[in-house]
Amino acid sequence: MLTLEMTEKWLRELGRVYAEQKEYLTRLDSEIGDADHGINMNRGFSAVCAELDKQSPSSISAALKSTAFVLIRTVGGASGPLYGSFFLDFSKALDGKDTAESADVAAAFQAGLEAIKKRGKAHVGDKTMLDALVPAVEKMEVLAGEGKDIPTMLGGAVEAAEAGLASTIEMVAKKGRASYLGERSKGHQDPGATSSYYLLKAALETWK
Amino acid sequence: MLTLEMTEKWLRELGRVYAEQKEYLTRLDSEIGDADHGINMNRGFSAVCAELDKQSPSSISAALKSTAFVLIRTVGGASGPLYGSFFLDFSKALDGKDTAESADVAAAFQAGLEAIKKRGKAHVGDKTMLDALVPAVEKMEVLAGEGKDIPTMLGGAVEAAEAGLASTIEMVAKKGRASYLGERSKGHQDPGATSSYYLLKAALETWK
Amino acid sequence: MKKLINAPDDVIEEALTGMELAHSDILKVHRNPNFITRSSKTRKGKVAVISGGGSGHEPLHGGFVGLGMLDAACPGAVFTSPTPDQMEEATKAVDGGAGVLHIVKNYSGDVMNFEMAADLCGEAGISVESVIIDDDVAVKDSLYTEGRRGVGCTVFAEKIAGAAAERGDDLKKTAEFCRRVNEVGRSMGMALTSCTVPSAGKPTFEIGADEIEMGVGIHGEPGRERMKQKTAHEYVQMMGEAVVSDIPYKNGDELIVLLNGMGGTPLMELYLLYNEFEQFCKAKGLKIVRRLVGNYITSLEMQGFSISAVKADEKLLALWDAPVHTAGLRWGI
Amino acid sequence: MKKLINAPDDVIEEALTGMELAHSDILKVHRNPNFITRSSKTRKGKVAVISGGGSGHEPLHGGFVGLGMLDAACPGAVFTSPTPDQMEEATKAVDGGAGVLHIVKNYSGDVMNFEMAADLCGEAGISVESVIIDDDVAVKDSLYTEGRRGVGCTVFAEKIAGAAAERGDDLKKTAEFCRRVNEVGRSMGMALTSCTVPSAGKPTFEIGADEIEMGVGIHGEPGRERMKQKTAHEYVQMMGEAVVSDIPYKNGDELIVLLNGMGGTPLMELYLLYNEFEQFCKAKGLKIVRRLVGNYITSLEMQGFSISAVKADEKLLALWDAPVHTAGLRWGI
Ligand SMILES: Nc1ncnc2c1ncn2[C@@H]1O[C@H](COP(=O)(O)OP(=O)(O)O)[C@@H](O)[C@H]1O
Ligand SMILES: Nc1ncnc2c1ncn2[C@@H]1O[C@H](COP(=O)(O)OP(=O)(O)O)[C@@H](O)[C@H]1O
Ligand SMILES: [Mg+2]
Ligand SMILES: [Mg+2]
Ligand SMILES: [Mg+2]
Ligand SMILES: [Mg+2]
Repeated sequence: MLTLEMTEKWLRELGRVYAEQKEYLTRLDSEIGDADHGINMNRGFSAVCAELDKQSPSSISAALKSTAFVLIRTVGGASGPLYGSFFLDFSKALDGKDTAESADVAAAFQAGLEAIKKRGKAHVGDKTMLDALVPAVEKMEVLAGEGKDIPTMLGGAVEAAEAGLASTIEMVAKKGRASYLGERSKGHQDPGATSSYYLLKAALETWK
Repeated sequence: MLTLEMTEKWLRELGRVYAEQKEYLTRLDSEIGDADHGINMNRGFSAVCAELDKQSPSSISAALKSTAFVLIRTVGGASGPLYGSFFLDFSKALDGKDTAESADVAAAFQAGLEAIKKRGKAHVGDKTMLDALVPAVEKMEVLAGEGKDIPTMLGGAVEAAEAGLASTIEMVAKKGRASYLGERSKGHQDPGATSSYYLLKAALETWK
Repeated sequence: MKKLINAPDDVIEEALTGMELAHSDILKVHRNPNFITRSSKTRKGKVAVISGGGSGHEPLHGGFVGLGMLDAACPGAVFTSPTPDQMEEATKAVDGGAGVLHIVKNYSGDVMNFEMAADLCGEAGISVESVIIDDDVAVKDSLYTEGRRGVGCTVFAEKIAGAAAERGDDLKKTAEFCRRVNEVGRSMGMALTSCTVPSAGKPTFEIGADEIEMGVGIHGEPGRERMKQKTAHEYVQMMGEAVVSDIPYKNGDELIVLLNGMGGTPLMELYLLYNEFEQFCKAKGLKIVRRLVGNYITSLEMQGFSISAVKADEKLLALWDAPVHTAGLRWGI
Repeated sequence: MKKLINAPDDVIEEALTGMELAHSDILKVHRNPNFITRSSKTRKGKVAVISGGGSGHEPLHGGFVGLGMLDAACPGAVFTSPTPDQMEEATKAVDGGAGVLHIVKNYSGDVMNFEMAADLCGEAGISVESVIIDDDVAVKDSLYTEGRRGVGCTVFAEKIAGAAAERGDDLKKTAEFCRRVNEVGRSMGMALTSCTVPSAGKPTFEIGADEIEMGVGIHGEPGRERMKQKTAHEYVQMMGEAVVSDIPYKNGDELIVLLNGMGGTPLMELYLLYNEFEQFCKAKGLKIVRRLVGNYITSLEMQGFSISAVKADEKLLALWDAPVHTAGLRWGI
C-alpha cells in the first residue's frame, strides 16, 4: 500500500540513489550529451530532500507536487521539465488519496508517463528515458490488472525497464542532445533511460 | 678605395649575409626579444637590393642614402630607425665624394655610429648593437690615423666587433625589449650586436 | 583547467554581479530566480521581448538587454537551459500589458523549460508568444530528430524583434518579425579548439594539433566533420556555401551578416575572415548591406568562428538600423 | 600552429581589407604605406590625434579611429612597430592645420620610429607633439632601463585626447590631457596562456598547465613572476594592489577603470573579475565612476586579463563622456 510515509521514503531513496550515481550518470551523458545528467539529477533530488526536511508534506499528492516544483526549479536542461512534468501529473492522479493500491499506483505512473510524452514529444526507440519507462509502465498495468500487490508490480516494472534500458545502447538518438551525433550515438547507453531505471528501482527498494 | 662600385658590392653582400643569417638572428632574438630581428634585417636588405636592381645609384652617397630610406621604410622595430639613421648620416659624411680612403670611411662610420647613439640613447654596456659598433669604430679611427688602407682598417674593426659581440653575452640588457628581462637577459648574445658584426664583416668581405 | 574564476559553482553568481556593476546604467540583475532586466520598467503598452539560455555565450543574452532589444534575459548554468521559474518571473516583471515574446534557441532543454514557463504565464493571464530559432545548417534538419540548433541568428532575432516591440508593434507582429528572421536566416560554425565547462574541469572534446571541427555547435557539440586544418579562405568557402545554399539565397539578394568569434579568436582574424566572406558573397552576387564582426555569441574560450546571414528587406533593415543601447550592441543613441 | 589565416605574410593586408569593409562608414584604409583614417577629412582647425603600433592588439588602434577619438592609426606588422613613413603620411593626411598629436606606447621601436616621423613632419612644416604612454607597473621603472611599457592606459589616452581635440582644444592642451592621463594612469596584466605570432609559428612562451605569468606584457613579454595558478580573487588582489599603490591612489579617489581581456578570455570571466576589482576598490575607499569591461587592447589569442585605472577629475570625466563613434568604442551618437 502506498502511504504518505512510503512516498517520503521513496523520495529520500531517490535522493540517495542519485547522489550515489551522480558520477556514473554524468559519465554516460559525457559520451553522447553534455556531461551533466548526474549533476542535474543530484541537484534536483538533493533539493527535494532538503524541502522534505524543511516542511513535512500533508498528503501523498502534496509531497509529489512539491517534488515536481522543486525539480522544475532546480534541474534545468531537458530532464528538469520532463521529470517535473512526470511528478506533477503523477501527483494529480493521486489527489485526495491517503492510501493507494497497485491499480492506483500504475495509473499514476501512466499519468506521469503521458506527461513526459506530451512534454518531450519523443517515441519509444528515440533513445530517451521513454525506452525504460514505457515498457515498465505497460508491465505495471498488466500486473495491476492481474491484482498483484505493489512490490510485485514494481518488481516486474524494474525488469522491463532494465531490458528497455539495455535496448537503448544500440539505438540512434532522435531526441535530445545525443541526436546531433546521429549514427555516432550508437553503442552508448542513454543517461535519461538510466536515471528512469533508478527511479523505478528506488520505488521497489522502498517496499523491501 | 671606396667607390660607387664597392659601395654597391657591400650592400649586395649585406643582402646575401642577412638572408643567410635570417634564422640565426631570429633565434637569438627569440631568446631575449621578440623573435624577429633576422626577419627584420632580411626584409630590409632584400628591399635594398631590389632597389639597387631597379635603379643604379648615381653616387656613393646616393646609394647609401637610398639604403637608409629603404631600411627606415621596411624594417620597423628598433633596428629599422637605428640602421636607417646609421646609413643616413654615413651617406651625408660622404656627400659629393666619388671615392673615399680609409680616413673618410672611418669618419663616415663614426657619423653613422653617432646617429645610432643619438637615436637610441644607449651606452656601451647596455647590451645593444653599440657594444659591437663602438669598439669597432674606435679601432677604425686608430688604424685610419696610422694611415692603414681600408681592408686593413676593416680587418681590425671586425676583430674589435667580434670581441665586443662576445662581451654582450654576460651583460644585463638596459635598452630594447631585452631590458624587460632584467637579470634573465644574461647568458644570451645580443641579436643587434650580432647583425652589426655582420655589417662590418660584409664590408671586409667586399675588399677580399 | 586554468580559468579566471574562483569556485566553479560560483561562476554564474559572481559573473552576474560583475555584469550588473559594469552596466548598471542599462540593466539590473534579479535573484532567486536569476534574471536580467533593463534598469527601467517596461513602457505601458509595449510588447516585452525575453530570451535566455545557458550561460557561457556572453554577450548573448544578458548583453542584449536594453533599449531597442531585449527587456529581459534568463541565464542558466553554463551551457544549461534556465528553469521555467526564471522565465516566469522575468515575464511577470517585464510584461507591460501588451504581451511577451519568448525567443528560444532550439535545444530540447530550452524548448521544454520555456514551454513550461509559457504555460505558467498563460495561467497567470499574460499572453506569451514563443519563437524557436533553429538556424544551424550544420545539423541536418529532419522530422525525425531534434532539428537544427539555434545559434547566431538569435542575435538578429533579438535585435529585430526588440526594435519592433520598441516602436510599438503588437505581439503578433513582433513575433512575426522574429519568425521571419528565422525563416530567412542561416548559420554555421567551426572550431580550432574546445571549450572547457568550469564544472566539468576538462575540455568538452579532444582535437588534434592540426585538426578542426567543421559545423561545431555553440556548446562544443560535434559538427559535420572533423578535418585537417585548412586556410581561412577554404573555411569560408565551405561554410559560406553551406549557409547561402540552404534556403538558398539568390543572386541579387541583400544580406545582414554576422562574422562571429567563438570567444577565443583574435579580432584581427575575424576581420581577415570577414574579408573572405565579402569576396565569397560578391562572387555569388550577394550583397552584404549590414554586418557585425566580433564576439556576439560565444562558447567560453573556444577558438573558431561562425557565419550567420539573414536576407534583408526594407522592413528588416529599418528595424536593424533602429537605435539600440545594450552592453553588447549600441548605436544611434 | 592553428590560426584562421591564409599565409602569415598576408595577415595584415587581409585583416586591414576586412576591417575597412566592416567599417566603411567610419574609416578608410590607405596603402603603401599603410594607415587608417576616418572616412571623413579632418575639420579645418581641429587638432588631429594619431596613434599606432604593432598589429595584433585589435581593436587598438584602428578600432579607435573615428569621431571623438583618433584621426588616424598606423598598424605595423604583428607586434612590430610601424615605420616612420606610415606616421609621416598619416600625419600629412589628417593635419587640419592645427597640428598633430602622436600617442606612442613606450617600446624602443615605437618611440624611435615615431620620433623619426615627427622629425620628417617637422621638416614638412607640420607641428607635431608626441606623448609617450608608459603605464605598466609590472616593469620596474628606472633611469637605467627602457622604462615601463605602454599598455591599457593607451585606450584612456586616445579617448580623452581625442575628445579634447574634437571639442576644439589646441595642440598644447590636447597633449597636456594626454600626458595627464599617463601621469595618473597605471596598469598591470597577467596571462594563462601564450600568444602565437603568425610568422613565428609557435607560442611566444612556454607555460605549464598550472602556471600563470603575472605582469605579462601585451606582446607576451615576461612579467614579474611565473607562479602557480590561483583564484580570480587572488589575481585581482595582487594586480589591484600593484596598480593602486604605485602612484598611489588615495582613499576617496575616483577612477576610470578598464578590465581588459587579452583576446582569448571569455567575457563571463571578465565580468567575474570586474566584480572582484569593484570589491577590491571598495575596500580601499576608491570609487569607480566609469568602466570598460571587454577586449580593448589584446595580444592575439592570449588568455588573461589586465587592469588599468586612471584617476578621474571633472575635466577628464567630461572628455571621457563626450560622444565617440569608432569600431571599438561608441556612445552618445
Ligand atoms: N524530448 C525528450 N523526451 C524524453 N526524454 C528526453 C528528451 N530529450 C532528452 N531526453 C532525455 O534527457 C536526457 C538528458 O538529460 P540532461 O542531461 O539532464 O539534459 P540536457 O540534455 O539538457 O543536458 C537524455 O539522456 C534523454 O533520456
Ligand atoms: N636604444 C637602442 N640603442 C641601440 N640598439 C638598440 C636599442 N634598442 C634596441 N637595440 C638593438 O636592436 C636589437 C633588436 O632589434 P629588432 O629585433 O629588429 O627590433 P625589436 O626589438 O623592435 O623587435 C637589439 O638586439 C639591440 O641590439
Ligand atoms: Mg545533459
Ligand atoms: Mg626583435
Ligand atoms: Mg545540459
Ligand atoms: Mg619586433
